[in-house]
Amino acid sequence: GRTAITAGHGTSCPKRSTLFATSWSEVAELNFKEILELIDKVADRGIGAVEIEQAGLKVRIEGKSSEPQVIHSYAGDRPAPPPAPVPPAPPTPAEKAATEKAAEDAAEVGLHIITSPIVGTFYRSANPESEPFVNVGDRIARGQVLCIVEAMKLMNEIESDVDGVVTRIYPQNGQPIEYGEKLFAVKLSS
Amino acid sequence: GRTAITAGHGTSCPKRSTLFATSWSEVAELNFKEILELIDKVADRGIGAVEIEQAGLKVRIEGKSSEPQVIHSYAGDRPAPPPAPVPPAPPTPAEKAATEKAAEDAAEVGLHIITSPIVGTFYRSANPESEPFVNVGDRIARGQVLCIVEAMKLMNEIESDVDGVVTRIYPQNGQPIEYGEKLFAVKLSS
Amino acid sequence: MPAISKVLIANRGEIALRVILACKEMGLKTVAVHSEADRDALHVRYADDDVCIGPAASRQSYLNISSIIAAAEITGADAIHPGYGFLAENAHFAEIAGECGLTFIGPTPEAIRLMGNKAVARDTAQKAGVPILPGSDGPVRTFEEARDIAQGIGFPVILKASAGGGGRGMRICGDESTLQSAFDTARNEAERAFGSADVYIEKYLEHPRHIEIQVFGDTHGRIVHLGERDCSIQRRHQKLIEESPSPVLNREIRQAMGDAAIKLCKAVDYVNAGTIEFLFQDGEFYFMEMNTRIQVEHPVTEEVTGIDLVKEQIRVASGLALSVPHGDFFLRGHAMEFRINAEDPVTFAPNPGKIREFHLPGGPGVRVDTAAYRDYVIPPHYDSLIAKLIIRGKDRAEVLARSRRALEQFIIEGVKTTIPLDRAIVNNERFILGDFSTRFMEEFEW
Amino acid sequence: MPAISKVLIANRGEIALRVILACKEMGLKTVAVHSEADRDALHVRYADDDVCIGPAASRQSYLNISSIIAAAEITGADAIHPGYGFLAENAHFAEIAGECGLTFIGPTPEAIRLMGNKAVARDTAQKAGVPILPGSDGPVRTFEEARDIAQGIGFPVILKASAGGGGRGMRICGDESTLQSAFDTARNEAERAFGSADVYIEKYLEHPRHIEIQVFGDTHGRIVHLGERDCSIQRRHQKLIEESPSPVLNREIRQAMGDAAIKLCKAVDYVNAGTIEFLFQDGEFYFMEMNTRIQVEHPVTEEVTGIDLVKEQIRVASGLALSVPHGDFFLRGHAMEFRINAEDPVTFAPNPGKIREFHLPGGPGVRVDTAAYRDYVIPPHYDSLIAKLIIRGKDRAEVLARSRRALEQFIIEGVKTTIPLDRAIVNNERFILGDFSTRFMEEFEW
Repeated sequence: GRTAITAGHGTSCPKRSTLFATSWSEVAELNFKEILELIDKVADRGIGAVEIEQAGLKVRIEGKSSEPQVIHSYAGDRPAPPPAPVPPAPPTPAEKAATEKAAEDAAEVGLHIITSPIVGTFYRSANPESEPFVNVGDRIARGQVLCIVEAMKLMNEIESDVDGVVTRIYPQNGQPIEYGEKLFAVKLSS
Repeated sequence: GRTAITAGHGTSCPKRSTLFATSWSEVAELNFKEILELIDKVADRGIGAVEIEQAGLKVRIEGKSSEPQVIHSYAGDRPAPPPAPVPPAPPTPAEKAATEKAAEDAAEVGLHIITSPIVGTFYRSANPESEPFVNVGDRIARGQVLCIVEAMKLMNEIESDVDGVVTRIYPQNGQPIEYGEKLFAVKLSS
Repeated sequence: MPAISKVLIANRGEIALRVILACKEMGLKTVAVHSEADRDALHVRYADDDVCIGPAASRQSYLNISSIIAAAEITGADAIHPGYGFLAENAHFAEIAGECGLTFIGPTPEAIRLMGNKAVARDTAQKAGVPILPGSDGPVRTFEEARDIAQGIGFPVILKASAGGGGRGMRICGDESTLQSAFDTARNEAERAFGSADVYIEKYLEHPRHIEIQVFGDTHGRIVHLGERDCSIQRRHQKLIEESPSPVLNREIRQAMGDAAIKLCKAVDYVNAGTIEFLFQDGEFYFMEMNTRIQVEHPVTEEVTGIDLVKEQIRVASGLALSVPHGDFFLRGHAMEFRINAEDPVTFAPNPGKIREFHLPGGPGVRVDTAAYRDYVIPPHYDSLIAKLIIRGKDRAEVLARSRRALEQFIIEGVKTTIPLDRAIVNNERFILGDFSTRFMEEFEW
Repeated sequence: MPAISKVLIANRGEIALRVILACKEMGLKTVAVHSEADRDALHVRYADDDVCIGPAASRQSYLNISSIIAAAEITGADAIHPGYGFLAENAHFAEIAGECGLTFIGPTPEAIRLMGNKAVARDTAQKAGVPILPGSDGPVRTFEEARDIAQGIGFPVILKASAGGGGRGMRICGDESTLQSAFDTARNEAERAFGSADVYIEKYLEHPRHIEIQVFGDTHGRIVHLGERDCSIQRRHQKLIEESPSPVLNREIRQAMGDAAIKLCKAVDYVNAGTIEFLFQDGEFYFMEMNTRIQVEHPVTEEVTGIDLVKEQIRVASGLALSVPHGDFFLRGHAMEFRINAEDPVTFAPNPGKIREFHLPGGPGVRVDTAAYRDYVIPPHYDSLIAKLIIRGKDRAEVLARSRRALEQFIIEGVKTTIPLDRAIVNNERFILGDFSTRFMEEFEW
């Protein structure tokens, strides 16, 4: 059997800054927990400042002043910081793989990331003999099948939700992937 | 039997930071615990500053190199809400009694503190009928007996290790005292 | 049955970690599955493999059967432990797992299905000669039918959803007029909550105790019971404190309840861990329902029997015989479990958020099952259980004294928890005397 | 004996907290004493009263008898628990406590004194018919005397300080020339360490196990033993891992050792908790020494007997009879203790400092005794024990498997600890087989 699943917008990873801005507009009233979360976010992302004004409420959070302020400086010219010493098995895995993500994130600025909507095995072609659905550099259109994710013997076709050019294919053919895992980077047609 | 013991220098009390004195619990929207949490957050995350404005309330917390500085202002004389619940027995007792110590410390600047070199019961006089060894305002000399600390039926005379004037007597007569507990404040002769 | 070498745990929180630890002790590999909200969860950290199976909402992650089965496929897991809650009593899930060649660590889909329907379970119990509360034989369709039955067994009576649980669709009726107004409400609630409007009617006990029997069957036809747990301290059918042995059971009644539980299990060829819930009042016990899974409160039984129930589940699922010794069964000492929920202890409103201080009690007789840690952020999407404090001692008096000091030692800050409530309960005179029913919390003041 | 209502704990660290928790369970008030370096210690936090008794140096605080007695006086304590170490085996302290009307929770000053001198203890044992290692009857004054004895019993032999312990003043001599050079060194060391140059000589066993019997006497003349602890995993006479039962004792030898231990206790009218240490090799056991206090490793016995030894100490000190059931004694399951020291696991150099991460293991069969917590600063003035991990299971295999996963779960950061060493040991083949002697650590490579 075949199931067509349209990839959702890459909102799966809460740590990704590209999509961070949109979620704020959904916030109706900022509560205390959300302010704490904002502070974490400002600290985690090395943001310069965040300012939010609502009726009767104004919140301003300024990032660390002692370090050079980082305001979405994804230019990639800053060398990656040396990896922090990794404790044997810390119970708080918050900073897990933070540094390696940073370099990747920088390269993804302005790109649309298509993530996997399901768990399974990634296949670039319909069967071992056939050509890949897409290659890097290919122009793709919304609704076009990009790959197959096999789960429970079902071959699930993953379709593009945008028009653009494929700039990167993340998984290897035959690789297991989890929910939300990056599949394709797409430079959107302008 | 009688034992003469010379009091040691009063270095027993760990230094406390001053001036947490103003009550944050008067703030209306944010409660006291939440502001404490914000301060922790600013300090923990090395944030530059957090500013929150609500009707009649403005909170600004600036992170600093060593410790967070708290600047607050609020409009009007609001009645104080009930104090925030105190956790029953936190395992980290660092902040124990910080505020009450602060005022005391301030008053002791430039004074010599005589502390108890032993554990026992504090007596101001040799026996219930006799006059106290010293009173506030008395000039005392090095080696002069200031009080008795009874321990294991022994009356231990505590002598002064300085010349000066007694400005304060900390324990009440008959009060149990521990090692290092403050006995007398002495203004040194110059 | 195939040997098990790699277990996927289709759950989260303390039970997921509990199962992982059991697997580690047995030398088995583990796969954690998690939602996007649980990336920092401890069960993810301690498993050999981990797979993100969906967004925070349970329906799209921990209840997403195809995601979970796919996660087993891509990680090479050969068995699934469902924990409790989520898919643990979903016969369809157990069935699909089996069809996909995965060993389901639990009962057969048939047993889950049989016991999952309360009316069928009740019927099965009755046929097996297990005492049940007098009431309707299966669903009642009309008020008139309900009224006739109620008059036959005498008021008060209770209406319950046939497919339900957790209090929804339940109505207590003290007289005929209450029954009249409650009948349609209960049916509507049942319809909305469980997709079936069927309700049945039973005699209502006014001060029963909730006493359940832990049962265990293996694939070689052996079924044993491991004594009881008294779970009468509940709030709105949510258990708060459980203990074993029950302060009110004597050897004869325990034996009778154990025998009844085993009879029921034999009637459905039950395999793996299960729990038969009874109501107990005035020396009589009545079958309530069967839970076809490991229970939250299973540690209580572990502490008084010395048997690791989760490891036993895995043993049995891999086809081994029960390791429970043959011969006379007895409980050693006493054990009590306190569920520590991130909730306001007065309103029971969930209180998710960041744990700022997390200091565990220790010393003799103290066990803590938790997947929380300091700086852990409790996500708002799931249930509020963050730790279980299990106290063991030579008798109930020692357990009470030890519970008091352990609850005093247990410090959680940053979120509200039920610890203050537990502290109050262990100092309550009626609790200390063991003189309470399931209505204890309704009357409890502190 | 007077009833006890308020107990001063003349100790610090985990054992002080352990005693406080026991007192809380018994409804007794507690007084913590502490040095200036221990203001933030947990035993201070959990006690009802606390008294600073001196500066950081032990000699001026935890060994300062008059300060401690005065602290009891000003707080109204009526009993003193000495813990282990510090003043626990100081007969003078026990005596003064008694003279000041305080109940000393431990043996009589006479028993402490008798057993504190090794030569006297050995002599007492010999007279009681307890097997001892062949050697000198009391101190040997000259090399010639030592040589004659050594030739009589055969090399290798060992020289030991009569008043000593902990390895100081000890010398192993494989032949006469080694004995000649070691004799004066041992005497000098003994003199410096214990104030007495007296040494005695004994047959030296090359691959003995250290097996000790827990004993308990009450004031009504009853003395029992509670089985053994195998403490063979030591480094420089510091125990690292202890377990019960010993993997090498059978029922008969256990019985014989227990009987011998009881005989010795009866010879000195022993009251309260004590430990008789034996060396065990080739099926024979030899009395080594008696410790007249609760041991660091007492939880191992608690886990296999279900008896709270500290509460039992307090019961017995207040004149009550032992609560240990009469009749056939047996150990249930298996238990193992890992001492977690803040030390470099390779060099064993102490590593005091701030604990930056402190995550405890949990789940079935896991007990942690500790007074440490995250952000606690371990002071450099005292011994480096910061936690004891005690694992219980139905048999040694389960305990080993559980130990592995619990040691993996146990995270301490900020200071180096012996946890990595423990992890290596529980995966060592000889340790797994139970095939080891006190020389295990000398040969251990990782």
